[in-house]
Amino acid sequence: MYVPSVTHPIGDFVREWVPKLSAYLPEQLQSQTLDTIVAFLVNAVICIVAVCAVNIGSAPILIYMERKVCAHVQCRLGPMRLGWHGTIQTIADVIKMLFKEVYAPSGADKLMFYLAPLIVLIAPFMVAALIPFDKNLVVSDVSMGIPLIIAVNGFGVLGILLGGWSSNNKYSLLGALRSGAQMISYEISFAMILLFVVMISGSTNLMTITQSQAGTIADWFIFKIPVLGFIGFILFFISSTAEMNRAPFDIAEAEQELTGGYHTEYNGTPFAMFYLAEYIALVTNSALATTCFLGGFHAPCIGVAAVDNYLTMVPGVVWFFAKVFFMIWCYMMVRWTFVRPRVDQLMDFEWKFLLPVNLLLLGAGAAYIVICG
Amino acid sequence: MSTLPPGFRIQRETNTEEFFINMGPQHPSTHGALRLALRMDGETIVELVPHFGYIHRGMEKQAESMSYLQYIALSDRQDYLTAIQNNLGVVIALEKGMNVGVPEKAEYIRVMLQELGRIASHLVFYGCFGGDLGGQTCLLFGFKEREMIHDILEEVTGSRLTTNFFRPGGSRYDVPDTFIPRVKAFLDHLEGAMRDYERFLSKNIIVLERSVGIGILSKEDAIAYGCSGPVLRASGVNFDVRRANPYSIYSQLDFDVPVFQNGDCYDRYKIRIAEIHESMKILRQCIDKFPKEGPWRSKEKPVRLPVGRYYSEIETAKGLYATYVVAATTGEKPYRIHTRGPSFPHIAALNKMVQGHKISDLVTIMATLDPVIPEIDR
Amino acid sequence: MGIINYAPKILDPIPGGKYIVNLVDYVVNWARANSIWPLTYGTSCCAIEMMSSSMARYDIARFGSEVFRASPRQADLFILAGTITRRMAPAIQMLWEQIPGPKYAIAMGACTISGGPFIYDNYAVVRGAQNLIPVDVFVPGCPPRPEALFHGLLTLREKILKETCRHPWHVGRPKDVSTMDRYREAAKTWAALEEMKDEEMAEARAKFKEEHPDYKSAFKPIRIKKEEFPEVPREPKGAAGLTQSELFAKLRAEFPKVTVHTHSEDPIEDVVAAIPADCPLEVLVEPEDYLSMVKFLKENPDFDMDYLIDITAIDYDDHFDMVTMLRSIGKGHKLFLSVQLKKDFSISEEKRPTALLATIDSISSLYPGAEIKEREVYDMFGINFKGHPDQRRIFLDKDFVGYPLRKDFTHSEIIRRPV
Amino acid sequence: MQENITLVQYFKRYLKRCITGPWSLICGLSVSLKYFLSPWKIVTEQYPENRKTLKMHERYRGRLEMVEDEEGNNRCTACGMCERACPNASINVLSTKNIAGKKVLGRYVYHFASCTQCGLCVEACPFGAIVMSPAFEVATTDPSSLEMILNKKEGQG
Repeated sequence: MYVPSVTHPIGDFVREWVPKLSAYLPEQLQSQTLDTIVAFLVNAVICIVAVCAVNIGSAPILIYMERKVCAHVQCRLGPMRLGWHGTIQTIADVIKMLFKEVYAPSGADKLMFYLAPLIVLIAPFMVAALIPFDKNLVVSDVSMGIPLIIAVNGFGVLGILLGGWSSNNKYSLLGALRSGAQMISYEISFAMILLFVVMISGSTNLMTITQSQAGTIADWFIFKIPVLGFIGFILFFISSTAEMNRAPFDIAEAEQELTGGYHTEYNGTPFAMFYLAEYIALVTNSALATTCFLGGFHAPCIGVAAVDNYLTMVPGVVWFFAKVFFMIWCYMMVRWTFVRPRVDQLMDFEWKFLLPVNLLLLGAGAAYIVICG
Repeated sequence: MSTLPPGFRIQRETNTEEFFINMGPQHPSTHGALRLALRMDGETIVELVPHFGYIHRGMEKQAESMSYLQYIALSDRQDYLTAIQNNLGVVIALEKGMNVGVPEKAEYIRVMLQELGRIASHLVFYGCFGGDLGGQTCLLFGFKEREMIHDILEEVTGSRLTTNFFRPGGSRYDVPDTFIPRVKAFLDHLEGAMRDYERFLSKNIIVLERSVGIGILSKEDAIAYGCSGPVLRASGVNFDVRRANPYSIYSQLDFDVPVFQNGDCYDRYKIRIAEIHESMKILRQCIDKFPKEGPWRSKEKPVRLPVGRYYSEIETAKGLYATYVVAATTGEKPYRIHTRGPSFPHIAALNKMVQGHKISDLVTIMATLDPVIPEIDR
Repeated sequence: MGIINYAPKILDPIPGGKYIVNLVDYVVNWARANSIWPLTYGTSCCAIEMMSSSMARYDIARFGSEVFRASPRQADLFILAGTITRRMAPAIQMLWEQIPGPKYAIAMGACTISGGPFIYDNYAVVRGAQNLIPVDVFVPGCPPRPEALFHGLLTLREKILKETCRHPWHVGRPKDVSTMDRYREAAKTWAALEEMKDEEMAEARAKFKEEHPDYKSAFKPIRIKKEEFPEVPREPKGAAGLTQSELFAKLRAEFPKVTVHTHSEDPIEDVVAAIPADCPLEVLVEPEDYLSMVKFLKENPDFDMDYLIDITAIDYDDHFDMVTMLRSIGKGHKLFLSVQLKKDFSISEEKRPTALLATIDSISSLYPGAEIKEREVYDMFGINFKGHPDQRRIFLDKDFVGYPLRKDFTHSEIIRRPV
Repeated sequence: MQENITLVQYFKRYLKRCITGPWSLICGLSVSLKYFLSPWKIVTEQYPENRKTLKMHERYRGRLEMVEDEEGNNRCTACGMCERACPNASINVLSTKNIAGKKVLGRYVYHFASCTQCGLCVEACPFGAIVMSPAFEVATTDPSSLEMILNKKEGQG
């Protein structure tokens, strides 16, 4: 019987302690297989709780952050009255939404209608499990990390399509179809740019990708290959914004056109799930950008030993989240600055600009590796 | 195709399945209670039929039982973005009937408040244009400076929106002493702010992509449909009531009437930005020439109009605003008052502009027409 | 009816259970009161103040309410901003039904509280939102300042905090106040009181008169002194293009039947010359000449009337006076054509209010913009336009009875103005 | 929109956009960054917190009020000018007869619910008996409280 093991310090700890505790059990129940299975299950529960906690815990923080960032861009204050500077505003929002009335419109396909938000939530959760937060802080360190992310990330669109279709509303349907077309197109660039990362790191394992960026700041992939790395980073930024359906690529929601797009008919908890999924996707995509381009959990060492010693004293997970929040801030600034392109322009942009540039980038990257690497 | 809903006219053979979308009466981008019935082929609009009347309040019927003074107050509720301009439109018609003149200082007060109102309205346009394209930040930028204008208006007239300020022969109050310095400070502030705002939106590639060549209204169509104001001037027609039939003291002021040739959404955007600058120019001239002394209104008379028909037209921020007063008996009450709002023809021309465009373009075009629905429905 | 509403039933009998219920109450109410998401809805002036309140200067986000939802299904609060017309009323009721509970409504501005400026002599406006949906908070003003709206929001917050799951939120009922005439009611109650007082006081007054036969009040109201202003003569401004006399002469050469409306005996040319320069010339046109004259004016290079300002009408006892306002963009002169349309009195008296009483040629083939204007005249006066491509009602419902701008129009919902 | 352009023109335009496009986006970002990084540009007035310092302009029209002296006497003569000036009959001037049989003000009913704050009544009053007060915190849950009686005492006379 194959029982996978989870390798991280907590996992070792659990594996060490489960046999010790099982010694107290009656003798006929003791067996090594059982210990392994129990240890695995305990580990799995810990992992699931950890992923959920990171994701769901970060969503209210991000919503608060978004409201504050957009407020300050717009010369206003944002939430101020609940808690210190409105810090617990989103908690009130979440509680309120949980206790709202929930109903589906009369013509809706009820099963699909309620299933859709769950599907949307699954994708970012699964991606989060693959991200290495620190040297030994990764939930599942699979060797096929990048292909798995590409596969899973496209899963979210299914929920959006289902949600829009099952709502029995023309605006929802239009939003869902737009979203479908957009996601499928941008998936290609998204995959291409991850392929570029795989090419320069030589691995599809996210931990290996991070470890290959160890060293100074110049070793991060954004700087490691001059110019190309930066272009790659920008392209990743664009295509991941589109993947997340965030403004300026939020044509699926497009409040001014479609009053809310695919989630027009959703209310209460299902709507909260769409809302959360949007922000969790933001975390996972920022984490992916950090892992692939910004050196993951590595400190931004600059090559001067005196400074670097201090920098490396800070735990990697702190560096990781600092970079993630920087990325999120970038996404937010972009969201609150730009206007939304039209649906056909969005497609044009992907097929006529992003994809050719991506292909050129791949070629140039290959040439660089052959010549310099 | 005999089963088309009322209003749709285009007969065409199609292989694809057409469907109808109902935009409004409550929709974020219809600028109020307007309903647009769209006939769609995929995301492309085949035909559009506007349905008015969701905010028809029977103002003209009501005006028949009101006195002229009360109608000035009621006219605030037509184009509420620049209520001060509506006031002037009504008052000029009344002045023609009463045959009273306006002293110089009152004229300057009028022109300055007019131009402040125009800037306020165009700032709302800037905000709504950006906001409707998806950039919420523009909306807030536009309203930020507008609040300063409303502060000035509140100090002068006593109300932020519904000003009810002008009276035949002048205005209700004199302006306070702080008025001129405040306007000056505001203009200095606006200059810097507009530089930022233009940098923010005017050259933005996405805005260009979404507005250049979108919703083209040809010169002939613009005139034929009776469009006016920035919409008409963006189509290459040099027509501004302030120049063509100058009222108040506009003939003594030096300002340009910006005219653009393409008639697309981007020109309609640019022309309003240019008009903000022109209004600032007018305001600066007025500040220099503003008479400190002198009467601020003519002799107060009861507002009674002799029998006759009186017509006035002014250029509001949206376009040609005309008031037609019919007095059948000499007295305080009109027999009939009719208002010609500028937005009404613009929406009529909408169908011409949107055909063949996407639903997103409709939002852009609506934003650049800058309609105020209560002024259409009255 | 959410799940928490069962909590008191289950938990209250258990010892200590009511503390849990209180805690849940506190948390849920706190969340509901502090996270009020309004619906993006607005019809007129108040909507702009509502928008202002969410902008940088006032910033409704401080209350956590900047999340204006375009879809009613995600909103909690219905800010009724702007006048509610009879045509809009069903849409408002539908929007209200689409908001999931617990939901609240703020009536913002005079129009939604009572009908505001449109109470009297109005056939189109619903007098108060209470007639349609239950309203929680009333914010008077026309329009209320953003601060006043915030005060309304804080009032609503206090109201929500008073709810518990023992007495949960429930959908209220609309209250019919549509026929309420506050002025007449107050006057009526006062008249009754006054009558009583007169009876009571009659003796005292008689006594007082006896005691003080030459009583003079010590109260002398002081009139406010108003500033005196000099009279200013009016100078006609804004004339351009051909003068009235030139226009009239040229038009008369082509259409000899053209006149102007006058009561004086002077020759018609003098009457025209006496019109002030800034008042447009209004000529009387025979209905048969109308279409051909408009065509002539549009195509003749001297007139070059390429721009239609407006078409409107005036209702007199026996005829409609339809006014077509034309102008020349290039030259700047204006010309108003007034067509007197005799009412068709062959229609029986009962049918007259709902019948089309006059017919005229449509000019929408010459000016596409005339189409909507003619629809408006049709809608408001019941004038039939021959050759109009799409003659439907424009502002009123298609099953509206009568033509409102006729002088004899009556409507069951109209309350006459008392003063 | 279909345009007829040659392939060369198309590519020229394409390349031009590739350069000007990103630059325009950077311009836009720089503006939002500028505003983000300058907190002193925030213009928000915090309403319930700034109650003490918030002052309306002198001419601000909030709610109708009666001018009264220290003893609570008003200047109204019940002439009804305000009533006639009001566009929508929001004022009832209900007169009574005092002990001398003279017409004085009995009750001055103000329907705040329908008042549009146009100020025509104040303009019409020959004695300055009424003013527009700057009160704006007027929200209520009870619509009947919007019908106000403005005078505390009967009119003088």
